[in-house]
Amino acid sequence: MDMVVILSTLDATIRLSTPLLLACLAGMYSERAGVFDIGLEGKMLMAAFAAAATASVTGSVWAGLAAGLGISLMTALLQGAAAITLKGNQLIAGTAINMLAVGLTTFLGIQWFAQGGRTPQLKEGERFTEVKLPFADELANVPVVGPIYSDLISGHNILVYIAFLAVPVTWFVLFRTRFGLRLRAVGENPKAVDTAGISVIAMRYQAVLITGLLCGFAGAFFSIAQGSGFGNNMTAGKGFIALAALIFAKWKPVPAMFTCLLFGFLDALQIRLQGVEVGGVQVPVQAIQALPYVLTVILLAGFIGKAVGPKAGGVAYSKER
Amino acid sequence: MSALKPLPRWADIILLPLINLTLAFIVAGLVVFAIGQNPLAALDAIITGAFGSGYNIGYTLYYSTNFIFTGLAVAVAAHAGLFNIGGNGQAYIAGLGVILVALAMQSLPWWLTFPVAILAGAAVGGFWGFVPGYLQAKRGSHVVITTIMFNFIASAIMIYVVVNLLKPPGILAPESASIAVEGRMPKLGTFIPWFKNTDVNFTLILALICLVGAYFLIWHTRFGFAMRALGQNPTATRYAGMSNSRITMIVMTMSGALAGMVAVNQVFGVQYRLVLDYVADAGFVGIAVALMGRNHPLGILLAALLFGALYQGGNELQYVIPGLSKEMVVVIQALVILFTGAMEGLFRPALQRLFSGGPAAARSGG
Amino acid sequence: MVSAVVSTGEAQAQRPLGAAASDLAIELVKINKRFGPVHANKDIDLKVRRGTVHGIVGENGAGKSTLMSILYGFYTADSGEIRVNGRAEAITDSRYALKLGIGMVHQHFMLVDNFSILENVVLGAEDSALLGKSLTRARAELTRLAREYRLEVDPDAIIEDVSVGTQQRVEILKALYRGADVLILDEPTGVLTPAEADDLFRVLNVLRDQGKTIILITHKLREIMAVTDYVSVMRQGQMVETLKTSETSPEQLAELMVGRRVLLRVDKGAAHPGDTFLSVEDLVVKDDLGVTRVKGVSFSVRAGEIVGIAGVAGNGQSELLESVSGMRDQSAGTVKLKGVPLSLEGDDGAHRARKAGLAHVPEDRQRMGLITSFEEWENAMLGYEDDKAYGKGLLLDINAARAEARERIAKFDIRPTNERLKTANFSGGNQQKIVLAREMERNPDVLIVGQPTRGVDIGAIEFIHNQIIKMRDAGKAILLVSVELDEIRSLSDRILVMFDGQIVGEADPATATEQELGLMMAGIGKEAGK
Amino acid sequence: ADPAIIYDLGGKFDKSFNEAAYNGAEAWKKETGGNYIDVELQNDAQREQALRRFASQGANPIVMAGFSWGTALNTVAAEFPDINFVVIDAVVEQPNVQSIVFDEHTGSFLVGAIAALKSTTGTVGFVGGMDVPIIHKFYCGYAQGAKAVKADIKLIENYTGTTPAAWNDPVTAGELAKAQFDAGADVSFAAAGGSGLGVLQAAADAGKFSIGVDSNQNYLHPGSVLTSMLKRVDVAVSTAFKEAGDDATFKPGVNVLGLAQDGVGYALDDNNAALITDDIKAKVEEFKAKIISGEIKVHDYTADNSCPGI
Ligand SMILES: Nc1ncnc2c1ncn2[C@@H]1O[C@H](COP(=O)(O)OP(=O)(O)OP(=O)(O)O)[C@@H](O)[C@H]1O
Ligand SMILES: Nc1ncnc2c1ncn2[C@@H]1O[C@H](COP(=O)(O)OP(=O)(O)OP(=O)(O)O)[C@@H](O)[C@H]1O
Ligand SMILES: [Mg+2]
Ligand SMILES: [Mg+2]
Repeated sequence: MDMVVILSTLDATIRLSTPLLLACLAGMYSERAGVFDIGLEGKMLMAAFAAAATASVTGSVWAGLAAGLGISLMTALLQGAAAITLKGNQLIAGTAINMLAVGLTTFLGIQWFAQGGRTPQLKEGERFTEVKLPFADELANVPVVGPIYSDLISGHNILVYIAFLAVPVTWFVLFRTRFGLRLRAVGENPKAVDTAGISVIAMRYQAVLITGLLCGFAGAFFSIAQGSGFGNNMTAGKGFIALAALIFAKWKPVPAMFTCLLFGFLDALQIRLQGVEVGGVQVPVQAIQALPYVLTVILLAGFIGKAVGPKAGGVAYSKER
Repeated sequence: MSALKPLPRWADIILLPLINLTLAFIVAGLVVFAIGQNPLAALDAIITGAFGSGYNIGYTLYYSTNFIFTGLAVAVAAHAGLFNIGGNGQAYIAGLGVILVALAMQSLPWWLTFPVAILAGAAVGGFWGFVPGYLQAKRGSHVVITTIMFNFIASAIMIYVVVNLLKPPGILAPESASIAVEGRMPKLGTFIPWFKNTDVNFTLILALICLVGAYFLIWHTRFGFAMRALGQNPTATRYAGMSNSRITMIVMTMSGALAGMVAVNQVFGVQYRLVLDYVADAGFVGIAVALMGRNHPLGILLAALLFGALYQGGNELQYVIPGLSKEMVVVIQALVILFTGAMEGLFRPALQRLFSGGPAAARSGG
Repeated sequence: MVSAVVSTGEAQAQRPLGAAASDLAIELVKINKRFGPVHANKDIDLKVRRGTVHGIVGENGAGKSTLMSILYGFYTADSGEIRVNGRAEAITDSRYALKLGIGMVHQHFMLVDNFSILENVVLGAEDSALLGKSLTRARAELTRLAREYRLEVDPDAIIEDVSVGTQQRVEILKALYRGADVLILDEPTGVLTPAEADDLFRVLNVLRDQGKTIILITHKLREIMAVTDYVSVMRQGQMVETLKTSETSPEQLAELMVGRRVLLRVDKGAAHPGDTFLSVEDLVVKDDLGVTRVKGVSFSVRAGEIVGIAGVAGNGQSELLESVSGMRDQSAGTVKLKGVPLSLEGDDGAHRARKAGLAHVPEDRQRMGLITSFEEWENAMLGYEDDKAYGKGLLLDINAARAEARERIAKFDIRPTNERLKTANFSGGNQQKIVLAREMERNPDVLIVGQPTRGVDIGAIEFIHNQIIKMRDAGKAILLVSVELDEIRSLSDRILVMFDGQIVGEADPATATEQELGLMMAGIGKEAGK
Repeated sequence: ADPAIIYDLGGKFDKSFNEAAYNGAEAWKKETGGNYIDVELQNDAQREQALRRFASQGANPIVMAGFSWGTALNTVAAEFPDINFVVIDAVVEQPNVQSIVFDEHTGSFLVGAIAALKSTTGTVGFVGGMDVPIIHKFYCGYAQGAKAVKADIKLIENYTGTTPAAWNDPVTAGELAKAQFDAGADVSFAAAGGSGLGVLQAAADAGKFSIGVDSNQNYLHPGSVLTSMLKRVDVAVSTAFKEAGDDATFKPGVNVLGLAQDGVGYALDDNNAALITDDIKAKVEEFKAKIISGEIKVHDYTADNSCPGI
């Protein structure tokens, strides 16, 4: 592989891992707080739809982003109400959210835009375009460093930078702030938090809202950054992959980033390996397409060992009963 | 403020879910109303569509059959503390076993093929559950991740096998050859005119047997005891000397085998050939079915009927009220899951107050 | 209802300076609390004087923890009034209790297992949004507290890696760090060694001398007599009596608690040891993290004798028990039952051990010995579900299992007498009896017992001790591990002392003094050969 | 009786195949003022159910679009001999069924030729939805057309996925197109239903060319969408609505629509007029004439599941 192909693969890796990373970090907040979230997919889908629909109607990408974040937050709140206040089963709440998102986005899309649930193709100004970092052009011709900086690091849309910035921020929040300490504690032993005079419910709501926020970014990335409009079910199971990445990374921010990059890389590689020949025989495209999943299974079985999640995860907190 | 008493059993099992179901339909009705359609007409269309005639009931039962299997698959695993998200993949890949047996035995009477097809579906689906089980038991891989991955791997394998190995030349559609007419299992409509022209078939009976079997397995066998023990407290099972890894592998195999029965219903019972994506996310619906049915076979039966009815009724909805597309049905299903599953606590305190208030008021009155 | 006021004409030795209107730190009036059908607290009145150590005793399930949880704002009372320093307060949550200067060390520690000690101390008492400053301040404060009360801990150690004694210390440090004036301790010594308990009482005395108020719940009357100024007795949700400690006796307290006379010491005859039933040779065991915890241990237990293993918690006793009973793989060595080597590897080793005639009462009944969400009868067959008695072939005969459970409930006086009740709803003492009944009624040749009376009230302790001795007298070999030196000394026929994964000595319970044993347990004792 | 149409998975607004069918039905409605009924499938297993539903309702004719209808229709058509069925993209031999198939390979040949003529890099790409025979038929024709122009042209062939989401995953399809562009392609032909939109967008973003499919998609990104491989499903549907309801005009049997019948072709309109130079147009028209005359034989992948020379 020459430099161009490598760079292009890595460039795609970054793009493909961005929504995974955002969703994975999103899941990290609520799961660290003891709320299992299999509804990442649904929140992203809601956000993707709201962002594209709003961007298309208002003509403003920022309005689109705001709508995406807003809807995702509201969805998170709904899920939170079910799972935290009403002490409902967290898995059911997530499943319901996923299904609601699939149905509602398409249904409303058809009603509003009459394009089979798709939103209109977004035009210039209605979607995030590539951001050129300072000196990208000037450095482009410097050997090695130049292309890496100007092709790989520069030239992504703003949500990509937000996603990767969210990694150190999340690390700092979780491990260096009062909020993070309480958040982590609430997922491990909510009783200890309660008896320390902190409201478990409030902590969990805050966590779930952050999850909503990050899912909002992830959803917006699909429809108004990487894509140019909403398509039915366009998140295509990424929420579940993000969940897998979260477990893979053992609920830690920096490993989460590397896991998402790995998944993104495997996907980018898959795209580029299609049609490859091994020993003169063309490998079936399905084998290549399954490669990321097969490799994940192998890596998991080979190297990762047991992943133990936050201890209090999955159960609603109640003092009595 | 005095402590609230727990609800009487009947209120817990019947009244509360009914209230929640009503609420789900009210909210869905609001959505329907908001787009200018008549919610009552829609409700009528769904109910008639699901139960209006033998034809409708037949299809409702046909969809329910799938959901019983996937619901049981999730529930059996859940009792052992395992979350099997892989129902889709297990149900899908099991079709390979079913179609190979069915094609090989197509000149024989169907009742000879049926049990073999069941075994083949169970074996292949079971294998697809066993591997994640094995990886969790022996390698510590999380079964949730592995089963998600196995769903994707299954669809890749299926498309390759169907298109490249099973598809007879000369047809465009990616599907296997059809089972010879004389080897096909008749549908129930052949015997019960009521169900004429519907897809409900003998697999429904298999599903009912599986429900009863699961009930006995979970609560009346030694293995079921061990399995539930593992689900509740893996340290205690280690203490008790049950082999956690063995139980995990067996349970995941059983779970996969149950999901694999969807293939029997779809491939051997209805389509008579292997098509792509015949599972249609029944595996995911199974999660909701199991959770709403509280992992109890009776609950699963009821939840599967509910979802079968919603599926079929919703399907009919778009014929009756063209403005209400199939997505509306998904919305209704989601609301049902949300209100009867996740938000079931919404009215509990109010009901409890009602029930505890009742006798107290009577006492002070008398 | 007996009022809890104790008239003490003579002034208390240490009257806190600037004492407010009332010399009562805490006053509870007509507290009621129900959990569904259970009336856990009935019209409870309690007065606690400032600057005293006030003991509360009562059987398992008497309502002690519930009462204290109400005072701490963890539960809300159905009715009644709480007065703090003479002022009526509505304590709706723990935050408010903390603000009032009430701190609590819970019966089941409220610690975050994977946090460091420092993080646990700081949790909920951080002074700013960023952690850095809080941690620095807390580290300094911990050093000061350690100096002042001799409560040394390593601030950076992770909770799940430290001994229960240390965890206990952390709980107290948490309360002190928040500046509690009233400190509630719920069964703080349940898991402590005598030395650790003495340390704790020394700290309590210092605190009292500083004018702090302490409420101490314990099942150990020895501790009540040793450190409290007053003692209140609860029974079945009611306050029975409050007494001045100096004016009462253990016998009187026991009778008030249980409602009958209780024998406070073990009554047993001489042992008649027979053949060697259990022999352990050169056993080496690693823990979950791969650290070697048992380093070549050999011993044997004969029929008709009780061998006690004494030692400070964390010296490999747990791993030893888990390994001999087949729960944990051994790295080297052999375990023989009546001369036949047991094969224990694999995750079903415990099954083979049981089959061979080795029964095991685990140290931690809730984590290992029971599935608390199961009904009682299901736990009554846990580990023996393959037995012929419970059905034919693959099927379970539920009726047979329940009938047997009912018999055992009667025989072991397990209360409530309902085999269909969820096990979590039995009190600790009764849960312990469920496990004992299950393991003893199999009539095993060898019984391994870990911490048989942890957290169990005196009535139940008496019963459990008698059962163990009865078994010995029936010619069984019994291996007993306990951190209660009293228990080891009164039950055992021989005592082995374990330190740092090795058996460092053997002692005769009839002659060995507590000091001698204590020294050995600290690893200082002489290598005692036979 | 009212005519009925059943769309395939993907739904009637897929901007491509199903939408073409929908447009045909709408055109018929506008022209005749008649009413028709339609429905979208929820999943693959519902084909027979939908057919029976309409048949017992008395709809006539019943038109369905999609290559997966064969088996279901074969069963149901026999049950309802008095109703006429028209199936597009599949062949069913029953007295009351008309089967309409398109020569997608010849239409694809032409856009392949256009791609090769337009390409300056000598590399052209293809993005299919799923690796299924009909999509191979597109690819095989496309590749033959490209090679007819430039024998040593490099072809990159990609598929979006393995689940039904593959037809509605513009993100992955866009990534595939980007990878093709990075690997030197400057034209990409999308035969991937709704996913194709991602290819078109990626091409527009990268300043490359794309080729639409089924319906005329030139208007989506004028100046970037080079052309669209037309498949006149709309004409087929409106014709069927007009003729098949009446036994007098109904023509059972197989009806193949190719270049000669204008059943397939390439789209030329204001949006791409500037892109298709007269030179290119002349060359393509020449190919078209030769294919119609039989001078050039375009191999049909589905005839023998192979694509010789590619
Ligand atoms: N969370 C709860 N839910 C339901 N019932 C409870 C709960 N907590 C306590 N109870 C009931 O209240 C009674 C008193 O319990 P409590 O924990 O106060 O006892 P205790 O005196 O602390 O016992 P122990 O000596 O064993 O610690 C118990 O018998 C039990 O039935
Ligand atoms: N979830 C619950 N539901 C009903 N009763 C409960 C529940 N949890 C605890 N209890 C009751 O509370 C009482 C005290 O519980 P606790 O956990 O303090 O046990 P305990 O008797 O103190 O045991 P230990 O010996 O471990 O200290 C028990 O008698 C038990 O019946
Ligand atoms: Mg207690
Ligand atoms: Mg206790």
